[in-house]
Amino acid sequence: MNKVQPSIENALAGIKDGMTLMIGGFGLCGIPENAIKELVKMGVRELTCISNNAGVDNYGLGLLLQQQQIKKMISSYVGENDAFERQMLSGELEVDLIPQGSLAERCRAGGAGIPAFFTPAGFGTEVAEGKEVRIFNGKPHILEEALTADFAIVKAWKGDTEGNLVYKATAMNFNPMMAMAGKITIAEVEELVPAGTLDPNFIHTPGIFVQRIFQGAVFEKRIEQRTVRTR
Amino acid sequence: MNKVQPSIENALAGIKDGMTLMIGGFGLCGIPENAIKELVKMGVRELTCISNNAGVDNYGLGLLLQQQQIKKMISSYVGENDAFERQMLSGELEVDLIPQGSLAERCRAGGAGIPAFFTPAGFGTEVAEGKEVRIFNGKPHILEEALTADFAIVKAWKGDTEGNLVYKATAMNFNPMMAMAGKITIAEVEELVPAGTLDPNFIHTPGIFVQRIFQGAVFEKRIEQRTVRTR
Amino acid sequence: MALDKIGIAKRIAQELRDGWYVNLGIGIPTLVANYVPEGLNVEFQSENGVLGMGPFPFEGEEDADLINAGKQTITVKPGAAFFDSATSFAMIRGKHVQLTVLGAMEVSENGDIANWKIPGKMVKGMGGAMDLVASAENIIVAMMHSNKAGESKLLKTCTLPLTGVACVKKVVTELAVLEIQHGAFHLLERAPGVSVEEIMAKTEGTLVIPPSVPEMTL
Amino acid sequence: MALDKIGIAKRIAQELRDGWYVNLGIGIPTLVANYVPEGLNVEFQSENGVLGMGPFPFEGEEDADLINAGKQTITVKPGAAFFDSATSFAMIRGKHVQLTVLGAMEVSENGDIANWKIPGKMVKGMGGAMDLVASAENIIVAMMHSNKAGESKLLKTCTLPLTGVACVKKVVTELAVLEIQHGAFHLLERAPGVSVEEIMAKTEGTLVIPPSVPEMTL
Repeated sequence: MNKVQPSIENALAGIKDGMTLMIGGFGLCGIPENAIKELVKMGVRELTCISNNAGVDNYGLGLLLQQQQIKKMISSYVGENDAFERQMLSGELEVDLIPQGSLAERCRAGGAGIPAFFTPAGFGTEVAEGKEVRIFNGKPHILEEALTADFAIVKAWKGDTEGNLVYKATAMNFNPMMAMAGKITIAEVEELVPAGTLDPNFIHTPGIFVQRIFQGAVFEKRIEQRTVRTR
Repeated sequence: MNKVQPSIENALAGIKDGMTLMIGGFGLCGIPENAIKELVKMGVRELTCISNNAGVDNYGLGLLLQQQQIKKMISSYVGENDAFERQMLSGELEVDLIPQGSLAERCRAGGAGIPAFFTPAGFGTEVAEGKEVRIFNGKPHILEEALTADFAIVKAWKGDTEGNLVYKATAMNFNPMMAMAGKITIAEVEELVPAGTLDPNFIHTPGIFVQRIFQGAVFEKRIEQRTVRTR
Repeated sequence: MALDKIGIAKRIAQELRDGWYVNLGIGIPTLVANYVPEGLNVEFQSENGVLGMGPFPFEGEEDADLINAGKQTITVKPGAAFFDSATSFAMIRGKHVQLTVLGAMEVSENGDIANWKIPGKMVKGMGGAMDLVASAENIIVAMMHSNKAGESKLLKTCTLPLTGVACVKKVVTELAVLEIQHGAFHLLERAPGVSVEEIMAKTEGTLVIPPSVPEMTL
Repeated sequence: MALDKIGIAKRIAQELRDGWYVNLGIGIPTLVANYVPEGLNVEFQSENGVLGMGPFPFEGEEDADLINAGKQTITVKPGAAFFDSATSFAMIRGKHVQLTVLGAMEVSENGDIANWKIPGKMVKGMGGAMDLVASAENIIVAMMHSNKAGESKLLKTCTLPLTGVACVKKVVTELAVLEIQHGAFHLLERAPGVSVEEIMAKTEGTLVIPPSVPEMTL
């Protein structure tokens, strides 16, 4: 049983048309950029993608949108993508918008065997339509169900041969919960190290949640909003 | 606003008779041993203690049981304590036994603003009595509600002046969730360091969850089951 | 004279208290961080997973792995912490964040807020706004008093799809500071030189005006 | 001859598969870790927050901060990870652990298990057992065929308060390996030299016996 994949093709083997994928990242920060490019190459279609955002026009999940490989997006914010807008307005693309905290918690719940939970987020809005409402501590909450995926594809800073992962700074974001919620979880890492290299006290994603791991070839790490101050 | 407490008396100030306390630890591992001794000294009574275990006869929460300071224990396993057994059988001590995973998740839920969630644990057992049952994915689950506490007292390996905490090995256990669930959270640490000392990538409990922090005077760190192999 | 965006941010910064954890939305709210009163220790949380944000980086020191919820490159102060999105919203939903400042398209006199969707226009999504407004104890809306068409944004009832219900506590605009209580906007302060009449004219929702309305001091 | 505890552990170890994550309960189950077949990579999870447990420490190398769910001092192997109790039970409840081995006081023919409480006796609590049995896809019970009073522990219906319902898949005792299916114990193997008659005599629940019952090979 070796989690380390000899190639990116091996790492993504088995992803098929019509599947549900979770893709880590917030904006272009912490996305599995090599795996996304490989999905374009594979040409898998009719995908349901669970991802906080939808990339930008020419990067991240935007690349899959350009090729019309995505049937449905489940996200909290999708504002940086023209292809997205066109496909949504034309009805080609289904979109399920979810409050960001509910999205994160629904992924965690999916990985943690919690089928549903109550949250105040979205009560009284269209997000609550069709959902059970219950009062706790005098305050209305709505019932939200867990999310899972056929494959979760996450991106980490370092990973070891046991599948243990650590993330850097805010590139962590949705990756840990999605790693939990994939039936098969694929980790793309900047640096693959032998078991025993990472300090067991400081593992963000224990290897039990990761079935396959590979070192990405190139990390462009594009910046969406470069903001600086003058010296 | 200074989270660092000049003394253990200051750290525990405001804990009063009849309050609900969460106390971190698993067995005697990772318990806030200095704070527990101080609670004995303070003589607060009629406490409801949420803690996975109840200590042993002469250490940990067992010290509070000896002094009959506890009215009710909410735990998953309480098997190592004679005072406990006597007080429970005599009816002096109320006991609410909760499956360990549900206890951990209920504390996390309390800290995370999730008032209730469904879990399969305990369905068909006396734990499920009086609780709502609902089928998800063909499997019955029960609804469990969040736990919170007037004060949570946790123990960490290192902590900084901002309240950021890191734990060592399996001494982490319930401490992170309880830190989230306390209205006021008090952290007892082995080593108190200046802000900026701990790597922000590897903080187990972000300081936002911790209102007070102090360095414990003495850590006995008793071992319950010393098991060794021969060389 | 009506405030500019910086003025609004400066006025909101006066609401900060020592030891608070604060979440700032995109736009005017982000500017609040620049005007924290001297001597106050305030920590800024960004819902993408950071506590203890510092100023923007110097040119050449940007790190693609270190951004805020507006996707801007940032830095952190000593004592910062990074965490995942579930933990981040645990902080928000669990009321560990003492103040949320965000923008809005409409606010109603009972504290409803609409700030995520205009029917018929491209929908970008609510991001973290619904979680923030549903949970925060203390929500200040930073916005202009009127929209580009000159219509009041302080309404009896919101016309746009809601982000949250009965949650906004305070509104700071270029003209005034208003508290929402008992189904009405209570005028607390007016911008220097702005008349009560102008505020009345530009507020569609019920406005409660005390005998004397002080000018803001910035 | 009936197996001893080590024999039971050895037989259960034959059920392990390469790449599995396994949770071992207190008592006989703990011993299973000593008999992992050569060449298999199996990781042991302990619900107090560790993955990748190794052998007990050498004397003098015990660490009070490093224990298993039985509160015994342990060590970890390279590639181990520590985590909090919520994450630990996320692994368990979320079915990331492929096998759970635990002891029992009673098991019924439909897979119910009772292992935490005897009415009238001191109740110690269920610990993590209810979470484990409610979630694991694959549960093996390791226990003696009869209790100290000589009564069968493989029953039509459990008499003690339940830990979980219809969850046990396999039972390994000092006498036999039995699979639970369709409301009956199916006899798969018998301990070396133990007769089918003895197993029949000591099993109160419905027992399905195939024409030929092989002896275990240990």
